[in-house]
Amino acid sequence: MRLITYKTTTIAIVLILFWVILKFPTWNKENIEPVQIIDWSNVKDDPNEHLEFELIMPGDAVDSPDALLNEDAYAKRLLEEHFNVTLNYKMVDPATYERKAALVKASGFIHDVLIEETSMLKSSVKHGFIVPIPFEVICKYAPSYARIVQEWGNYGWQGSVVDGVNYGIPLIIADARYPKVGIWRKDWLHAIGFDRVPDSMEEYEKVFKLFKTSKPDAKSFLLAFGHELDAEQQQKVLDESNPVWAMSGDVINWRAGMFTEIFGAFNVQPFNWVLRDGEIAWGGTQEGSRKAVELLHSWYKAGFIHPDFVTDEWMGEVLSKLYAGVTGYLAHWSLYSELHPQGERVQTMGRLQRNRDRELLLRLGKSKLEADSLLENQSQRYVNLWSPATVPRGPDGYRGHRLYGAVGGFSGGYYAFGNTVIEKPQKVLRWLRMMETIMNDENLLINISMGKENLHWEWRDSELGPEPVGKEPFGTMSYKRNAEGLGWSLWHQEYGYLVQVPMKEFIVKRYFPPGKIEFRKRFTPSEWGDECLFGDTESNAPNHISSLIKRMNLYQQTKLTEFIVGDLDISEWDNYVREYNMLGGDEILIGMQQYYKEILETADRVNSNISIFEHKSL
Amino acid sequence: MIKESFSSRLFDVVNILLLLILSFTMFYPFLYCLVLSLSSEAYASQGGFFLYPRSFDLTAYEAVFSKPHLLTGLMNSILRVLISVPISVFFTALCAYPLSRNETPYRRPLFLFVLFTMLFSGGMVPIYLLYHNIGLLDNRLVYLVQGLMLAFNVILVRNYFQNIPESMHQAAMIDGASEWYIFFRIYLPLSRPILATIAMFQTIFHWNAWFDAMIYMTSDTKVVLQGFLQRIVIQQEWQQLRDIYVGLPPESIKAATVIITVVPILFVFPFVLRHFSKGIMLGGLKE
Amino acid sequence: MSDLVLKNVSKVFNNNVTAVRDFNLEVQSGEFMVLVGPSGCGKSTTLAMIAGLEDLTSGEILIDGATVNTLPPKDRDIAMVFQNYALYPHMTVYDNMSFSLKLRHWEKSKIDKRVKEAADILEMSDYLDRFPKALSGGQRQRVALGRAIVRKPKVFLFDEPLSNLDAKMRTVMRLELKKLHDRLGATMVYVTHDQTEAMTLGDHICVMNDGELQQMDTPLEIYNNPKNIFVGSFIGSPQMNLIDGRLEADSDNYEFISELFSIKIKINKNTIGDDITRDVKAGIRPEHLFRKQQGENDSKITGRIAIIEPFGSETFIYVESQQQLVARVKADNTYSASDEIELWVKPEHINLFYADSGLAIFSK
Amino acid sequence: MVQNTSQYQKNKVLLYMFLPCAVYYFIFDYIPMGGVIIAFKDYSIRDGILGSPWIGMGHFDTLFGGSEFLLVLRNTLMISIIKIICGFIAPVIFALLLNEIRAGFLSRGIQSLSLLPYLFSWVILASIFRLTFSNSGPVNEMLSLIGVDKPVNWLSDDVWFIFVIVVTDIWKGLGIGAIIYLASIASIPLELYKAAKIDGANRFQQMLFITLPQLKPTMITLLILSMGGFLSAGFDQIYNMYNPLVYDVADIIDTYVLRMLTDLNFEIATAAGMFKSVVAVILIMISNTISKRLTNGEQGLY
Repeated sequence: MRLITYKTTTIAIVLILFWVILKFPTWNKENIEPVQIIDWSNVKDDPNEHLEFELIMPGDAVDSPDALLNEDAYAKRLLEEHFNVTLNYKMVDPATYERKAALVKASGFIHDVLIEETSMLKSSVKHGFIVPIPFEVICKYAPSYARIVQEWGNYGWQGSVVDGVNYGIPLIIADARYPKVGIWRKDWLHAIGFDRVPDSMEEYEKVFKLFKTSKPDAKSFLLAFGHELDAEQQQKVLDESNPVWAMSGDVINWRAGMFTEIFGAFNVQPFNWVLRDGEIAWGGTQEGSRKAVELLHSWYKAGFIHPDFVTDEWMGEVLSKLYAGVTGYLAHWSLYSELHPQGERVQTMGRLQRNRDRELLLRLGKSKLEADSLLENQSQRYVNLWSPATVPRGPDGYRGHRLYGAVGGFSGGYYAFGNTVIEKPQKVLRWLRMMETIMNDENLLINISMGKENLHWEWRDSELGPEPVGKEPFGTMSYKRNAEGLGWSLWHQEYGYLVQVPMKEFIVKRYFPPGKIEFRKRFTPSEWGDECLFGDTESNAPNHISSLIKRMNLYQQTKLTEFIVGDLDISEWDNYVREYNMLGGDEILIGMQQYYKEILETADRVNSNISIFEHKSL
Repeated sequence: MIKESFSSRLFDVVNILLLLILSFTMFYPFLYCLVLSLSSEAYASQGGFFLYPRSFDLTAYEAVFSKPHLLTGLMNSILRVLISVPISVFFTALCAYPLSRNETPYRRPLFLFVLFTMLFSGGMVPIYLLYHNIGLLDNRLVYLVQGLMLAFNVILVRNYFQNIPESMHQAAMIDGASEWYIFFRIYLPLSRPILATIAMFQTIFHWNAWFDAMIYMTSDTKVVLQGFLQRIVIQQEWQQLRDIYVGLPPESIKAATVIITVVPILFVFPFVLRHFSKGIMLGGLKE
Repeated sequence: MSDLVLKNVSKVFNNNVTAVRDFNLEVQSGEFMVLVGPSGCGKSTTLAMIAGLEDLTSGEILIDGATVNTLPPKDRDIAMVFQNYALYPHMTVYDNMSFSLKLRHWEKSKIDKRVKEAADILEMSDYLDRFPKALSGGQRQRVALGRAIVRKPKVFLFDEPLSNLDAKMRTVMRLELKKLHDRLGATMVYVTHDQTEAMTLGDHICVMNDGELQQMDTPLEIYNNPKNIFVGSFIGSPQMNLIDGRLEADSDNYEFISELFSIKIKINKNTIGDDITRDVKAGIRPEHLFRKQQGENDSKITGRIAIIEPFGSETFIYVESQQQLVARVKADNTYSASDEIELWVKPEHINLFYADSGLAIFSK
Repeated sequence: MVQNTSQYQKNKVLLYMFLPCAVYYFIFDYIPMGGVIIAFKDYSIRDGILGSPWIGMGHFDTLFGGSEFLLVLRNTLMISIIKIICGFIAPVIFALLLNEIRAGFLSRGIQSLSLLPYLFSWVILASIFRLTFSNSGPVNEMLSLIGVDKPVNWLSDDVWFIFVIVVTDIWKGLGIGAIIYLASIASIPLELYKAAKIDGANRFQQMLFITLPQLKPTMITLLILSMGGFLSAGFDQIYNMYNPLVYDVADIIDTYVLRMLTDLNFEIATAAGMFKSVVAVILIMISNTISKRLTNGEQGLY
């Protein structure tokens, strides 16, 4: 047999290759020069030197055509004239931003200014895409911005620190504490004889039982149209009414706010880090969580919770169940605009309920004309079908819900500067100056977030006092504003769109409807709200901890769901806690304590810098 | 009449029943989707099992068609199939012909050279960087280059060429035909069945490919229909529709998108049936 | 062994093509019955009906007196050997032969004995562990035979088993079959289109044509007294010469008059009756054309030789005259193409047929 | 000599014909294969593939050291083994059953319907299954009709999710698998069945002893081919159907590689990819030599 056949030659080549790889591990490691460190001391930002910026950022909804940034967008032109810069934006749709940004970088094209999450930022550092920005420089050129970060979320700084060197500027949106307000079907409550919103766990249970048994949807329909129907038709409405549940939920985004008011009633939040007498503690394994889960299980068994709550998505199936009259209660709202009578959600609820009533009337034999006239004189029914829930009181008197708060509107986002700025470091200083100036120039800030008065928005009187309202009818969130470089919704655009700088408290008060301020005061009192110690940014924790946290959160989600659904009996709670800690809970706790210490240290470092430049402010 | 044993008749009844149920399961998901996409808001989120739409409501389709990228996606997909499939079938045959001829020098290593590409792949990063250096990123040519000569298809065509009687080749040689002439005038026309089958495989491959669009295309106007569907349905991007079709249940939007993507394939279905039912001889792939 | 009876069996396929029409047959126990006829004459369909592979449209099939119409093949206790052997390619010779016994759950030792026994008969003992692919045509046919023998069935059925073999092997296997039949004494029904096989093997032969039984008789009887033109021309190679002509009565004998020749023939008066006026055809076997006159009422045919085909011991001579004739004579090379030749024919060698109905007119 | 050169002359033309294909394979398959060395380097994009420093088997240590990849490997093996076992038998049985239907139009009808799923991509099928297998979807509704009242959460429970993945994968491949096998069945001479009938085999025995053995060569070929894809376990399907609740069971090598890529963790992604390819090559070689030895030389891929 010939010795040198194709097979033997290929195997030989492969072996040689492996030998070479293993033999010379450090073949050419020395001659790679480290990333040059910028010597910030002699970098000057000369205002009349024109600078050009390449930027990439997640647009609001790049998918619809009218959201693409126009060449001469109002806010863009304003910023360019004001700061003698040219801004070339590359907008990427938010859903695929992370993946696409990674691939764009992988292909070697680096933007001057990028928006990066912690995990992306860390890998960018490893590949040398972004340059370090010492805290001193930030505090020197943007002291008031730095102070706002300290005030609202000083835990943000640590997220962009890699091996002691800082690479990013935390993004802040105004008052970042979003409440998880609930709403009830007002007509259902009325149909079962409740004229006010239930305010305690016992009342919740009573209402849910009535929802379950007494066909509230059919009854509320009969209350409105009963007198027009004969007995037999009325019976038909009752018999044919679909089964009803109290509420649904979405386990996948449990962390973002499912059942938070139920857990809050037991003074605990399952996915929050809290300070318990000086020590960091994880909510998921607290005694309060056990009680809440036990209660939720009894509700599930009683049929109050829709079985789909395991796989539904909050913005999708959960919401459409509420619209379709399948569920009667939902606690997931966080914006004033979402519950405002003229808001699109409430209007949609009315429209859909009207359609359903119309279909039912037609099916009961009414003619089109009759149905429409009946609906007409009952139009008051569809104005506002929701009434905001209070934060219910628990058996031991606690109230609370999770404040979905985060540093930076992009849940842990940071401005970072690509290595392209190495030749012109003054770009960084120019950008910091822009942020600082906009922060303190109210008129400029309003113009680049809400737009020009009487052009993009105007003052209008409403029963709650003067309100800045967009040109289109109230609350429509059209993407045409994006094309002008402005935030897509006037209603909660409390930060610049092209340059993410937050509005200070007094600006928000002056420019936003009093109802909104009142709403926020009513639902975010500190004693009710239980804000996570790390905001939503524990993914900024050191790498091995954050992947472990992700996995343990999934584990906790599955276990808590099994408890609620009944696959796991509540008596198993103790070995669930033991298992949780053994599998990762303890390791995470140690990691987070260490991380918390680092956060405090970094915050102090920034504090010291601010104080240095405080009295020397520009 | 020869009396069949009871068990064999029972077997017939059970067998037919079983297969009918199976074909119902093959058909029902698409029916369910159609029904869901047509049912009005109220019924869509009721869930449950239905065979006919309780009400006829096209808002879901209206919503999906309002998305600009649906039409560009459809155009991209159709162009991709019309251009890539014929070229890839030709190149597959061209690659298979020398491999099927015994007198090709180094025939065996060349075959291993082709076969190896089926097993070992460099992985996404090197391919991505290669496309970047060549300038194929965000460029529709990628759709042509992807799956141009799949080793599996080459093997199928090579086997078919080898089943063509050697006398054909010899006769043509005697008449003085060149290898190119033999390939074009004799081997290609003779192997129409296998080429049609490969064309069918490639059409399905190119129509259903969504991953390359997702990875290599950055501008949305170049994404194929599957990419569009994937983003709408899997990555929950239907929320982008909130400004016009607020309150439209996600199920009916997803279902409508699926039906729109499914319809073009149903046109191709009868052709697929004709070619595939002739059957492809896969047994005994060895040369 | 057992007898086989077919009573007015007929078969109409669903596209209302009649394959077999009103077929009656009795096969005595131990008899070797041959069904012969051109392809498409329904012989294979009949065999399939006997085997139970095809349903009957009407009629009845009895084995040993028991009606088997409704029985599936396995309950009829018959064995069949196919044209292309139908051996299971993935089984060894031993497995092929023992397959039917395994299905009947015989225990190992009995199967082994029976298979060895059959293998000895066919001298296949040392091929038992081979695969069919590794055997020659003849060996494969023997395995197919072995598979049938092992069963010791009531009736053996053969569907043109030799037609795939080369000429030499065919004669060898024909003798094997003859020996086998004599040795087993089994009832056998053999279907072929090859008339030599029919003549040599069959105790009785059924000649069939488009679904109908033309004649059932011993080989010699069929050869010498064909019932109609079809049987006469089908059996015997080269084919019987047919000469058109007419009859004329003279006293109690008759004379056959044609362009080529005329001859006095004794025909029994009451068989012919008044059909004397119908045109007739005279069938003469090639070997019944002699070169010299032997009897006084022989008559002479003169013609020119068209082609001479020497076969070693015999020679076929094709003669051109008013009609084409073929004669079969002992080999001698005195003749060459285009010579004149005289051929003599004897009255007792003439089979007379009515030209229109083709039926034979029996002289005796 | 002349004769020889023309012989060689002619062959050269064949080489010219193969040239464009060789160029295509070299550029689009073999050059990226070179990129695999990233797995042995401390790769950073700035330094490029060649510039980055070597670090030997470092990444493979982290890969197999860390628990995440081992979990991923376990999932991949589990899913693909189950898929290969069931997925390999199902089309054979389906083809045999289909072959037993005498009514021509019925068998053709069922066969064409069974081909329907093969045409659709996993994106379409996944979106349909997400709707049909949802908790309040039709499948649970049908189950409640026959007495199973507690809704099965198909897509969120680990065990049920794997069940759905395997069943839907088989469901999709049934049609094309059956066609391939029916093509082999069609080539079986009818006499074999007649002989078997006479030998006393009833329908099942005929199926068992005649039809099935004839499918052996095709089964072997398909088995070898599926060996090649052993570690891919259906990326398209799983990527489009899984959700966070089943990550711990459904995360396979390809989804892991994609996740590593989006984190710009190129070395680990390439290392995992390379591991998968090397295993695929080895498996193909082994299964091919085994099949050759089993069928003494005439069955095999090359």
